Amino acid sequence: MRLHEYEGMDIFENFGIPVPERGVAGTVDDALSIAERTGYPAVLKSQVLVGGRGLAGGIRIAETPDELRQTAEALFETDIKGLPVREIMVSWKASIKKELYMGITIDGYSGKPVAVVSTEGGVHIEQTAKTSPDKIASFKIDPKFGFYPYQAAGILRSAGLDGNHISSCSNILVRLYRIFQQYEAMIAEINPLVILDNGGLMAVDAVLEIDDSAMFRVKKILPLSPEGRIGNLLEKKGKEIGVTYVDLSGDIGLISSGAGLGMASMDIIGHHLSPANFLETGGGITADLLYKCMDLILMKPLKAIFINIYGGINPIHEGAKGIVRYIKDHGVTLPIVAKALGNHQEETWEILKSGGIHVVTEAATEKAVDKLIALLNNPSA
Amino acid sequence: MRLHEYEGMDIFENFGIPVPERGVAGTVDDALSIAERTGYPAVLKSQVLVGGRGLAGGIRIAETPDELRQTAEALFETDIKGLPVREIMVSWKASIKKELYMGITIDGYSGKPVAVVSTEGGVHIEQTAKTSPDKIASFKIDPKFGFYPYQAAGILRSAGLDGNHISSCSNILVRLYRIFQQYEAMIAEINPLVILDNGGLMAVDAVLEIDDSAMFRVKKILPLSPEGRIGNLLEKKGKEIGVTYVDLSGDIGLISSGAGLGMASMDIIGHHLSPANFLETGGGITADLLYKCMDLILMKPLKAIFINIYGGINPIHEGAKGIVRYIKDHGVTLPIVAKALGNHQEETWEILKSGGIHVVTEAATEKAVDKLIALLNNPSA
Amino acid sequence: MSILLNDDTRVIVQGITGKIGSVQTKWMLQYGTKIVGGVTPGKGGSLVEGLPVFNYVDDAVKETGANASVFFVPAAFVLDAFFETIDAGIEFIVIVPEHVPVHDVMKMRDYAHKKQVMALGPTTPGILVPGKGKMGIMPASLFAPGRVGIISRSGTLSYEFAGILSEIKIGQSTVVGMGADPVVLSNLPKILHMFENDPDTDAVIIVGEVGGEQEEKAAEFIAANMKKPVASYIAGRFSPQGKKMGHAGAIVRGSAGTYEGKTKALMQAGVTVLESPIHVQAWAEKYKLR
Amino acid sequence: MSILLNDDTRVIVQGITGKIGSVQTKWMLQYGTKIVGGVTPGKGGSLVEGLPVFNYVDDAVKETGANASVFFVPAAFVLDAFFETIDAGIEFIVIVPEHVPVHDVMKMRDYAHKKQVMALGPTTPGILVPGKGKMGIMPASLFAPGRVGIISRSGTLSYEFAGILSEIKIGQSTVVGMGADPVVLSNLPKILHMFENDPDTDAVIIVGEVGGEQEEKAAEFIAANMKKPVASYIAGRFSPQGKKMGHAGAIVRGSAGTYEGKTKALMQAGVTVLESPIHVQAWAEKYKLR
Repeated sequence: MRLHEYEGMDIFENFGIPVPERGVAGTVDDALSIAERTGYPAVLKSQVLVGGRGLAGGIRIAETPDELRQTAEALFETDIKGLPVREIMVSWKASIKKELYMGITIDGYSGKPVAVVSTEGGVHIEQTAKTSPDKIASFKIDPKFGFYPYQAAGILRSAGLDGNHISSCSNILVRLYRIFQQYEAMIAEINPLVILDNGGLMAVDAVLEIDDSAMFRVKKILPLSPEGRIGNLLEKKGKEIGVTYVDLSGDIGLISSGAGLGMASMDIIGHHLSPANFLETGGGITADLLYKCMDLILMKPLKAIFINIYGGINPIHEGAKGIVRYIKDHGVTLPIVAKALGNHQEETWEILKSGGIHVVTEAATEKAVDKLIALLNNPSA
Repeated sequence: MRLHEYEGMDIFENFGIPVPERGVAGTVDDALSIAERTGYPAVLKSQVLVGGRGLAGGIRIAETPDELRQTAEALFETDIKGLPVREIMVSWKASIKKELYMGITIDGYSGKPVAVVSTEGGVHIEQTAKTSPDKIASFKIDPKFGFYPYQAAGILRSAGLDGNHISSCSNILVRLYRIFQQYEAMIAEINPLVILDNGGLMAVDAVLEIDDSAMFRVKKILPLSPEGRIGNLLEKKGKEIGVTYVDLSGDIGLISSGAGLGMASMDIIGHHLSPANFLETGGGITADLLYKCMDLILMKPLKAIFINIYGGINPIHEGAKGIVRYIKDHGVTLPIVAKALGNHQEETWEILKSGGIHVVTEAATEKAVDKLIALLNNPSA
Repeated sequence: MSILLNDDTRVIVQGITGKIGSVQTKWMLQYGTKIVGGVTPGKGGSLVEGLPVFNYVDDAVKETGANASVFFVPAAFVLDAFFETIDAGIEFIVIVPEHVPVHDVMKMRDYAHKKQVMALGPTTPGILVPGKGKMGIMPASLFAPGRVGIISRSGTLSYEFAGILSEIKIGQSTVVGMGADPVVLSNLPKILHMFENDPDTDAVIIVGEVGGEQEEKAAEFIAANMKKPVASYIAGRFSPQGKKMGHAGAIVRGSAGTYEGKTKALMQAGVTVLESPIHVQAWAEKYKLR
Repeated sequence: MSILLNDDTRVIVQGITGKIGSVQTKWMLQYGTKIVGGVTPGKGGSLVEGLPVFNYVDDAVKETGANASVFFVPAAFVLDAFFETIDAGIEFIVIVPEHVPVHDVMKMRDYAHKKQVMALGPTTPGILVPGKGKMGIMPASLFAPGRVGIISRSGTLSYEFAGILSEIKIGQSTVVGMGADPVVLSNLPKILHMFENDPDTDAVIIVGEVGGEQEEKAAEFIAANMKKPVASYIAGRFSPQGKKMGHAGAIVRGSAGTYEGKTKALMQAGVTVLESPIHVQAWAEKYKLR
């Protein structure tokens, strides 16, 4: 789960990382009164959970109250990559001498946290990594040992940071690691960490992505509930019923019981048709769940539905009952192709067929997609 | 620093250890209204920071409100081992089937935390350790690895705990370790952890002693300020000025610059005379500090003063100036013997002599004590 | 022969009394797996499918001589149970559950490595040796005995590949689910190394997916150490970006993680990259696999 | 010869620019110690007593060839600096500061042990080899060269014993302050072992105190491994109980920690237990020490 920038900043502040004085505005008047306190020029940052927010126009500067009023009004009426702006974080725009980058994430292959710093932070950080690798340094952390300022200083020295800032920056990096640990993060990131004209340091952005699987522990120390955090309504609904749903722009509904199988289905479909979504059930299939899955994917207009499920841990015959019940309850007449193999496969086929579903019993998804294409080209096939 | 039982209980509760419903009363009326909420029979426990509180009459049971009123009145008028009772913790007296013991402390020799459990908890636990060692089990913890329920279960199994309680008890022991770690404790202890008649568990006492040296970190998460925690007024004053002061019952004032030296001085004096205190300056001697030390030890009537200091890290000539200034400011006429060796020793001797102090320049403390005894026997010696 | 699971493997099922654990135990037994007992704290003394249930892993090991374990334990308890299992002397562990916190997995991986215990998962369907036995949830009907090894990051896609091969009578030596989490307990090269040394495996299929560096590291390993033919399929070519690891991830990995980066690395290592699962048939026929 | 500190010891002073650090550096130099530089973060490039100051320990080691370090670092920063010093390759570390958190000391001890680094303290006056050099704060005037080793848990009491011996012209080979904290970085037997093997030490004095188990473990070691005469003084016979470790401590240690327990264990190991520091003279004369 990705936290909002302002939530991340509150946590950073609690751990002693310097952050700007700020406030979160839900209205233009809120924004004005916050800026009165924090000062001008003011920065207005849309609190939307999407990458590339700055380049999409979601971050603006206002020099005067008048300008702020106009800017805030405009932002509240904007969609950033399809997401409405409901909250704006307002803070004072400090005079920046230099932008650094600091991040902690997980190196999947070694299974260790890794700290990354760069003396050239900002929006082009990934570019810097390619063009000036000498300005980047990284370090694998042994969580059993911990992570100490002297190690952080070592990383900052290898990245070529000016000696004057090493001690204060290494304290910030160590605190960032503490946050990463305590909040069981996938990423904890400051980009940029700025060196101000007066020589001070300030984290002017805060990225904190928490491991969803650890939420049962972390929720106790989270400032806000996870509700309302997912921008897309359908993705939110997917989370509610307990499946992974990714909204896409096509018109073929897709239900799969496994992320890899779902991706492969999408890849194979993608050569010919365009998926409307990616719905992956995980290992918890029941009749009820599949009933809800059908309801979810049918919230958008679809041309056909493609179902690809395996009976390993999942009772797919139960799932099939839910699908067929939904079809009957709602009079679904769309073409539906299903491949369902594994435990209880024969029983599953019978149930699916009773709902008018075209069942493919061969192993290769390719064959089932062929069937789908044939059906769409000739509905009576 | 030892926390009060009720502070420890609050922390235990935050970590999910079951504790009785309770309240802290400063007056008899408070106690009555707490008991109204928590129920009868009620337990009244004096919140004094001294061991053996129960055997000294500081813990009482009241079956009715009338009995509680009388008992609380009596407690508020009692001294427990010389400490006045200012607060009483009131809780419901559960029906107890069995008392267990759980503690985590530091094993100094191995430098590791050690968990100790016993199936025979209660006031006689140290006796049990001698007479029934099979009912006790202990386990050295590797903090790098952590401490997990399966390890806790292993300890409880070796101590012979009934299988039904192992899972819940091991969770409590793991939580106790988390408290021990997070509060940088010297000891975290539950004695007794009771098995109730209904089969539930409850920690009816909470011992938490925090490492004073770690207070700069731990104070951020402590419920209360450390003020007022030290019972003895003089010991409290010693803490304020930054020295270790232990109040004793004799009449010879003692100032030393090192705990070992202080103990040896006390041992040697103790063969003939009785020390009034144990004041150890640590490594921070200044003129001002010794001035204050003199003031502190002279808050009690003394027969003589014995000073034993070494100039290693300490500038003892500075200390000597403070002592002599105090003597002159306050017209002290008591016999004072000082042994002061090490860096700046000659200068120190001159200063001390200028204040009328008898200076012993030999290395052995024994010689200085001989001088003290001679002086007391014959003041003109 | 096979890798990891063989005639000497004596398996306990942890979480055997749960709904999934008990059903899967029946199926594993039916498939011929040597299951010797189970563990569920608090349920010691009961029986599941005629097998003794123990409260603690060390008791189970003592009583049954088990040397392997498969987990159907709730995600929140996996860490503790995993440590317990290693300390009890079990040498091979399959972690089926999904949603195990990744910070827990890092600790588990570190301890398994220190104690030289082999483990698969989390979020793995487990391991299956056709006609011999299985630990985990792979649906038996899709597999056939033969000489092709399969190692997959995705559970269901490993079924897909086995099924496609079985349809044309090409069997599998061992099918290994590596686990689908960002951090898993054993990396690809470790398992490839076992297949390379297994006399009953003639060729290997790697079923990978976008994200992470497993396939890139596998490519390095294959180029340096493997003589057997290897084919690979990478799922997620048209997928929206999966788990986003932020700038730090992107910086650390560079081009690693993308479909293009992975296929390029694998092809340079001499691996046949399959555009679609069904292409595995042509590859298998080319190498005359059976 | 001597133990731990000898002609090959090249010392840096950490916290050299502080008030205590700079004064003690002067005195250590005056006593003949081979101090080669100092470290204070942020003060790199300056000079103290003519010695170069560095920001980082690794720089200091690289530039000066230092192999030992003495700490005058504020207690809150000792943990970080200690790890840094070990990683920089220093082999012997003396931690003078008091009030280092005990949970930090446990971590330090574990890491030093893993990296096989020898360390004394915290809360130690350090080490002094009469007439040769010293690391720490021992006041030089009280010591004289000779062949008696002293190892003490108390700083000031080590001065007392050295002083009493020096007065009767009995010198010391090496005087070691073990540190007065509940957990220290090296235990008594480790240092006794060094004294036993030191050709320039004829006998050893242990200055202990009530609390903990150091003396009991030392007694075990002496009984099993030492041929040289050993005397011991235990401070605190008439003291009120010191650091109370609760029931758990009492249970773990049994009778260990008390004056009676310690003296009994030492006597059974053949150690001469001294009732008062001044009795060391009679003991030294009996064994004709010098």
